[in-house]
Amino acid sequence: MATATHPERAGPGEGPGATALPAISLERISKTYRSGGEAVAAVRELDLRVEKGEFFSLLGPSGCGKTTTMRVIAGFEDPTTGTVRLHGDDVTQVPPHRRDVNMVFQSYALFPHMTVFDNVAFGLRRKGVAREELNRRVGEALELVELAGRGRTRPGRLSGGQQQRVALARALVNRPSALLLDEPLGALDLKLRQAMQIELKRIQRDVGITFVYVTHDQGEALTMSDRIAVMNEGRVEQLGTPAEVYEHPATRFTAGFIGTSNLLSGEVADTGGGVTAIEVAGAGRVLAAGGAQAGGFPAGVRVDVTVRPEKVAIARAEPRGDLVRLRGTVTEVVYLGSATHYTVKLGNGAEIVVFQQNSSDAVGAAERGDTVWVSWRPEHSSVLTN
Amino acid sequence: MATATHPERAGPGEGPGATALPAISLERISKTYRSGGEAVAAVRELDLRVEKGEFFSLLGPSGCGKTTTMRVIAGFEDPTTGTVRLHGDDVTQVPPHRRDVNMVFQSYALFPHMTVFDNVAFGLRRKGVAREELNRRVGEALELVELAGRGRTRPGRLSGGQQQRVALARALVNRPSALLLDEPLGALDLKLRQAMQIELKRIQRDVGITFVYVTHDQGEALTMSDRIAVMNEGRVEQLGTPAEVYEHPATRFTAGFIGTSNLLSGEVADTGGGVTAIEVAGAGRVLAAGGAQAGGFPAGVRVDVTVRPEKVAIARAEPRGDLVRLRGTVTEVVYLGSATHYTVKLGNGAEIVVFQQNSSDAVGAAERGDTVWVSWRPEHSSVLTN
Amino acid sequence: GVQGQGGNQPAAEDFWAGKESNGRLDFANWPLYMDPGKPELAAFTEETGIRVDYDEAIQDNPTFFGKIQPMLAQGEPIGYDLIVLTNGIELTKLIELGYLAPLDHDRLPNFAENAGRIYKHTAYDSGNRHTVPYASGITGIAYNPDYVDREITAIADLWDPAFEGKVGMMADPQELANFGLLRIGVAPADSTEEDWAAAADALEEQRDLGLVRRYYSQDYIQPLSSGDIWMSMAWSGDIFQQNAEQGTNLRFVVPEEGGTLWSDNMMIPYTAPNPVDAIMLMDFLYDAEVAADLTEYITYIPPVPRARDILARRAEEAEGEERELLEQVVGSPLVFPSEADYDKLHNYVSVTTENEESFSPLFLAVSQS
Amino acid sequence: MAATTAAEAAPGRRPAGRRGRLAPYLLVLPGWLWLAVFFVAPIASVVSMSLMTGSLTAGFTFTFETANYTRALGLYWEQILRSLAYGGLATLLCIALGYPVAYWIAFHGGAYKSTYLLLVLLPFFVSFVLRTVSWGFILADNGIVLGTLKDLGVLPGDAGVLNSAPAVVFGLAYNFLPFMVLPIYAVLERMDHRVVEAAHDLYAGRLQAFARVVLPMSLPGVFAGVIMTFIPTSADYVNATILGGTHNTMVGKVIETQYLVNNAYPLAAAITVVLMAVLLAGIFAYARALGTEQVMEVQAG
Amino acid sequence: MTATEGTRGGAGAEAERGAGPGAEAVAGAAPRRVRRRPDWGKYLTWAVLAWLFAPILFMVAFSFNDAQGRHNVTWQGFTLRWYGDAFAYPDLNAALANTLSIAVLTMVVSGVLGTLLGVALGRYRFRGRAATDLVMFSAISAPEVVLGAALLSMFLTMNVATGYLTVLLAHVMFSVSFVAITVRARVLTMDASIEEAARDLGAGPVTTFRLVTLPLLLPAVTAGGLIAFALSVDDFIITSFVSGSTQTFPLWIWGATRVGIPPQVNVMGTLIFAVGVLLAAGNVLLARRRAR
Ligand SMILES: Nc1ncnc2c1ncn2[C@@H]1O[C@H](COP(=O)(O)OP(=O)(O)OP(=O)(O)O)[C@@H](O)[C@H]1O
Ligand SMILES: Nc1ncnc2c1ncn2[C@@H]1O[C@H](COP(=O)(O)OP(=O)(O)OP(=O)(O)O)[C@@H](O)[C@H]1O
Ligand SMILES: NCCCCNCCCN
Ligand SMILES: [Mg+2]
Ligand SMILES: [Mg+2]
Repeated sequence: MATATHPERAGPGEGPGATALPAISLERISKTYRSGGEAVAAVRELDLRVEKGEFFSLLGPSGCGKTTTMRVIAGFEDPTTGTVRLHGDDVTQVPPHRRDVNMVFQSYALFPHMTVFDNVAFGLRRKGVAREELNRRVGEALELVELAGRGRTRPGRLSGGQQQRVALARALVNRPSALLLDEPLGALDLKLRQAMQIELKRIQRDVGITFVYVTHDQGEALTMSDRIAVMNEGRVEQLGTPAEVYEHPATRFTAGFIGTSNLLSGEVADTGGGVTAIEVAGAGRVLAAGGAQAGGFPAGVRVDVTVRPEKVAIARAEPRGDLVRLRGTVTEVVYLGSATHYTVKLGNGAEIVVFQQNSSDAVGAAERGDTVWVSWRPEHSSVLTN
Repeated sequence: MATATHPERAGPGEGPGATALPAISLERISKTYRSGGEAVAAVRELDLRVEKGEFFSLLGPSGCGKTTTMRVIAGFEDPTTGTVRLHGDDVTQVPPHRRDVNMVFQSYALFPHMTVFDNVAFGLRRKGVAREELNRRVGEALELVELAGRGRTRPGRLSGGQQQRVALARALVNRPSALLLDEPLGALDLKLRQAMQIELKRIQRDVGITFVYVTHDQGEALTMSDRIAVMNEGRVEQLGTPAEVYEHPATRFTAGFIGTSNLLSGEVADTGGGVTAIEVAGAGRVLAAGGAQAGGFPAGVRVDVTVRPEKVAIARAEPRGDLVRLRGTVTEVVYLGSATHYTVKLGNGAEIVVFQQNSSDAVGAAERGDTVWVSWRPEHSSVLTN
Repeated sequence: GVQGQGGNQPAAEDFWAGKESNGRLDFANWPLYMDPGKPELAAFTEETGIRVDYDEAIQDNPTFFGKIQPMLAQGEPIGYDLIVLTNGIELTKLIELGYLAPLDHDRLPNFAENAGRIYKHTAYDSGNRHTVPYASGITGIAYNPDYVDREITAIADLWDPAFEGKVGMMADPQELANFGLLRIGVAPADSTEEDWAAAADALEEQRDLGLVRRYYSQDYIQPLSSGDIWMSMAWSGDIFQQNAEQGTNLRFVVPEEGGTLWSDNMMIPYTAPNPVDAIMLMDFLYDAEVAADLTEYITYIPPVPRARDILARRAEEAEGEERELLEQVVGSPLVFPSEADYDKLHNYVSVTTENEESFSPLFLAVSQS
Repeated sequence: MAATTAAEAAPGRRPAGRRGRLAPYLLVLPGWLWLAVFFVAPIASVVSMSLMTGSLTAGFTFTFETANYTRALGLYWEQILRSLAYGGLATLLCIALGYPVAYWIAFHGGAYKSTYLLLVLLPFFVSFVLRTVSWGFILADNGIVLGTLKDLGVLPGDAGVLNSAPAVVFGLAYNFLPFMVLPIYAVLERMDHRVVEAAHDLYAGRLQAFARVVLPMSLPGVFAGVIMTFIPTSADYVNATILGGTHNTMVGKVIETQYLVNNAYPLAAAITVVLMAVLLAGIFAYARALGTEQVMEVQAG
Repeated sequence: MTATEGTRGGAGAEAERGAGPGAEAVAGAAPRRVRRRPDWGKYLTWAVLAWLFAPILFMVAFSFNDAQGRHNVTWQGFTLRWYGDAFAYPDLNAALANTLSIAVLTMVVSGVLGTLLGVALGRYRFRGRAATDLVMFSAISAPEVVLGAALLSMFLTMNVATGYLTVLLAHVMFSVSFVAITVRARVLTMDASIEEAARDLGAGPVTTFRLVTLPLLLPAVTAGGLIAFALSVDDFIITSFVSGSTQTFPLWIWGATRVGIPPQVNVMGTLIFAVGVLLAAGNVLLARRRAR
């Protein structure tokens, strides 16, 4: 319904490089906090463009600067250097209450002394929207989040998930050019969190507003985003679609942070045809697709190779085919119900984790102490740049 | 090290029915809370035997009586009816400070005004253990939890995980006949939680003490336990090894509570040879292994059939072989990185969730809107009793 | 620093020039010093149209002085236009500091006509330049015969160990000193600094023997009536009033060693906003009939000798119980002492601003132990 | 975890901009001024007055006269020590009675906790002076308590409690007991009950659990209570005046008399400074060990 | 303290495992532990409450005493006369009016100043924060005579006449810190992001304070204001130093103790107490409602 009144807003998936001005752009943003003589560089020379209508996630470990970035966009922090633009306009000096973006806070930050209706109407009232239109728009927003009829309730009487939705409605009703969500599901328990993920995604699809989403939960980012920026120590480590980031991590950090990853260190033995051969001392030769760095590596260089546990097969017999294959001993078997985790120790002491779904055909592939083969296709391993 | 001084204690896996007296046995325990005229039956006629050296978990939804059960064992609550035995001795009347079990509290409940050392030494001091032995045992306990050298610190200065380990050491140092752990990891974040799960399991293996573990996290219970009691509304719904409980849920509650489960309702069409055929209206015929109820069902009875999402295969072409096979339309595809979730809507409107690992061979098996076949082996579906 | 308050006295004419009646005044007096119905004030209002706010704000001289002094030092009104203080160091200081309005005797015709001779020639304010007496009285001993089964006659009885913890003494340094001096056989008015030290010793001995329960100001009456103390230093009129009002059976005696005679005086602070109204009330109270009314109730010594004749006449006219009471008042040596009675009474120890430094701490140390 | 609590985050998060940086100063300015003019300056002024000489008639001038202090100590050391002793005894009495009460309300008050607490506070709705005066009447030698006991023959006819040191200490403890109960209650109430269970679990009986865990953990509350009772009781004179007799004068009364009755300002100021120094020196040593913030937090309840 | 049980536990616990009294005897049967011991804590609490209320009961009872004369200390029969004649003493009425008006003004002024202080201390880090804490702590802990004497010294030195105004100044001084710490405690537990949310939704700093911060602080501000009111109404010592000729209710009672307190004081005391009880009870009920 909100879409109807905003025909100019592009749908999701238009992707980077579209000719329209980006909804948000951060240009060489730095933010250094000073507290008691010490200086903490929370964000360092960050460049970021979020396109209109995108579901854009910032993903990264605690303290990497996600919240700071959001607060700079919303105007709660002055950046130490750099420029913030909304739809091309420089808003670096504009105070938060005059920026056309809205924020959904992790703790909801609902006004406990106001009814749900008044909470949602707060922004419109500040803008001086007329009574009738206000009633209509608040009503629509509450319907959107499926809370029509709860307008008279105080937030304190709502469940966590409902409060979450009020917070969302309160922001959405203003039809901001972008919505900033800082770990909006962080305080919810697992079940509710999963339900709200689906809900949020639906709402974003319906209204077509740009979402900038902060989470430190990899799963959440992968499931919901159009694009993900993986942050580390105030910088963007990698930026891309969920599949790009997951399947082809560019850096050791990304590989480690998103999902479980196996890492092997070795020397480049041979490069050619888009495939790199790496000699892993004491374990064997590993082939890897070029990954992010298609240009290839000079022989002799020390590099890391990564492969996702779910791409690795485990077997007692040596597998056949064009596969990377290594031999080792099972040191741990953990039954997880829907899947089993195996830890296999290679000849050089490195450990490979294998994730195997307890599917129809899967039989107890191996037991603790077994000598086994682990194998995967070369295109599933990536060579990391740092 | 603690094992050395307790040669009489059996290792894990001795299983139920061993001739030794059980470490803990609860006989027809009920506990009714009365508050302001209302009576809440928290635990109802509960029977439970925990064997020596077992890692035993109580698993169930919030409010099902897990904490109450633990508190009855520890002696903090008088049961309304029933008998509590430790190693065969009736301790129903014994106050907590004279029971030879120790508890690890969810919030740790460390003594904030004492050093780590004094926290750990507290129990030994109450027992009047001599200075030298006390120093040695506390030292050993701190080493066990990898906190040697932090003895002089106050708990307030430790991280959550470290506090957790102090709580553990404080209980373990007394070499109780059983250790009760009430959601010991509940307050930790995911990463730390996983690390502590491994740690806890290692420690339990090392010291060989009986652990009674409360969690409402199915994953945690499945990974760590020798046996699991699934509780619901003050009663035990099912008791068994993780694989028994997961693969063959006996009740609808267990099936739903542990992991995701697909449920289909139908009428028994045919029984024989340990296999039951169920006619699911509008979807087709489903075969199921007898499951918990090997005796078979009379034809015409309405029953539920369950199958785990990871046991279900999805394909565009009709699969061959001795499989249960149903046709439907993909309504949702969620990329989770290591796996993909498909939701398939059957002819009768029921939904089947399929979980497919993004393994080496897995290709995008289906897309939203595709008409597909879902299939599984009959022995992977169970018929539920209620 | 805090400024000094040297007395620079305005002449009476200058003070009164241009002052007029404002139709009201605030009067601070001692408790038990006027009939609770305030008939005299009602009469005054009826006659002059001036409203009087009466406040029983004064319970002892030092405290009241301490309270008003800072305000007077600031040149601020103290909230009262007419106050009543006893002859003694505080009054001396008020006069010395120039805090009192010089009285315009042209406005005090009743005083000129009716005041007794001795009240016109007081040592502490000769010529009544600042004060006119309100009433005089005797400090003696009161006791409660419900508890004391023998007759009390002497100050020495206040030192009798039999009455351990049952004796009340006064906290006012001058009152206390007087009794201490009488106890050691020295006439207060002639006492020297050595006598003071000896008197203080005697009083401390009395205290340390455990005889004294507490040092009181006006509040000795209630515990004396209820038996918390059995005997106490007391003011003559109070005891009559208490007996009359509460039906108690207290006795008042002028001790063998002698009692003290004092006068309470009316005066007008120089900052008073309504001095004309105040001086009018002063003079009104010297109307002989009014003075007789007052005396009938408070049973202190009136400064108007004619009050006795008026009361005697009223007694003759009255009947029954009232007559008896009036006769008792008229015949009481405590209200109308004879010359012989006066002989037994002593004047106050004379404390000046010069020797106060050596006086007050000595006796304060007795009461504030 | 990502979730910092509001309390942690609060002081760190500040609005941006120069105006934002000025905001706290604008907010505290009126309060600062008030406290500077009517608290700090008066304290300075009492210290300066204690070093003056002069008389009411001549005026008082600043001469750095330290003799006021030797006089103050020489004349009134007894009253000062007595005040500390009465204050100390009353504080002990408050702990002895207030701790169990706070403990019982916090741990066993159940649903009626706040009601009990309210009952403890309710007497404050009656003027402090009036309550104290009432005790004077209640405890009179032939009043409703002693009189009744005497009539019953339980007490000898000449028994009395009024105008004695015990009566003063009793009155002080009476008037300041709630100031002891409140902070102890606040700490106990906030205490995680599981810590006590943990002590029982680790073989501590009731007495041991109390002595080793509950008591030490509640000490900040006791400390706050001590500050809030010891200082005012030591400096009070209302109770001593109404309920005391000879040899019961407290230093507050001396200060009051010297100021308000004798107008001996420099001497009075010197006694005041001595009292302040004695009390505040102790308190600051004490608060330093504990942190004033924590104590005030407890005071705030 | 509350332990009436000995310390038999402790050292002997290991040896006593499972040997609770009568453990064997009741095996199998549904046990009901009967460990009724006298609840000493409760008795003591009630005894202490009785102590706290004794003089109040006395006060209330004697507001109905048919007292003759000045001394209202012996029971002379029941009467409602004093309630009808509650305002018989004009100077007592004036004292009460002073007390109440000073208390209200104190509540308002220290409410405003204390709230601002509390917000600043709870929300910001700034130069002088520690000093402010120290001054507030000293002002709270300083003995009343010292405060009274210090103020009087200053007023004397500066030639300021004492009276109504100086009483008000003093009352605000000693209550402002109480308001500040009460408000600060609330600010510290208040989620700062709620105010940010308001800013985010288009409210400027002033609007945010008016619509969000202040309403959220209101319970603490009210509580602080009530504390200030109570402290002001009850203050005797400081007031007696700086009151000059101004009378307040406690000062009037103090003066009256020397000559007998008229039943009207009991009546007024009883009425004030009743209002307090009603307010408190209402507050508790309201809190219960809100909690539900
Ligand atoms: N107000 C502040 N003052 C000083 N340092 C700060 C402040 N806010 C954040 N920081 C620091 O800046 C860095 C980045 O913090 P930020 O809150 O942006 O991290 P984040 O990625 O949101 O982390 P999380 O996942 O824990 O929320 C951290 O090192 C943090 O300690
Ligand atoms: N002290 C008590 N008074 C009254 N009811 C109680 C009390 N403690 C628990 N209950 C009730 O007893 C039931 C079981 O509670 P219990 O704490 O044992 O659940 P649980 O399984 O531990 O739940 P959770 O996972 O939430 O910790 C619940 O309905 C609870 O509300
Ligand atoms: N009840 C009136 C008593 C007046 C006493 N004044 C005399 C004081 C002598 N110091
Ligand atoms: Mg963050
Ligand atoms: Mg629980």
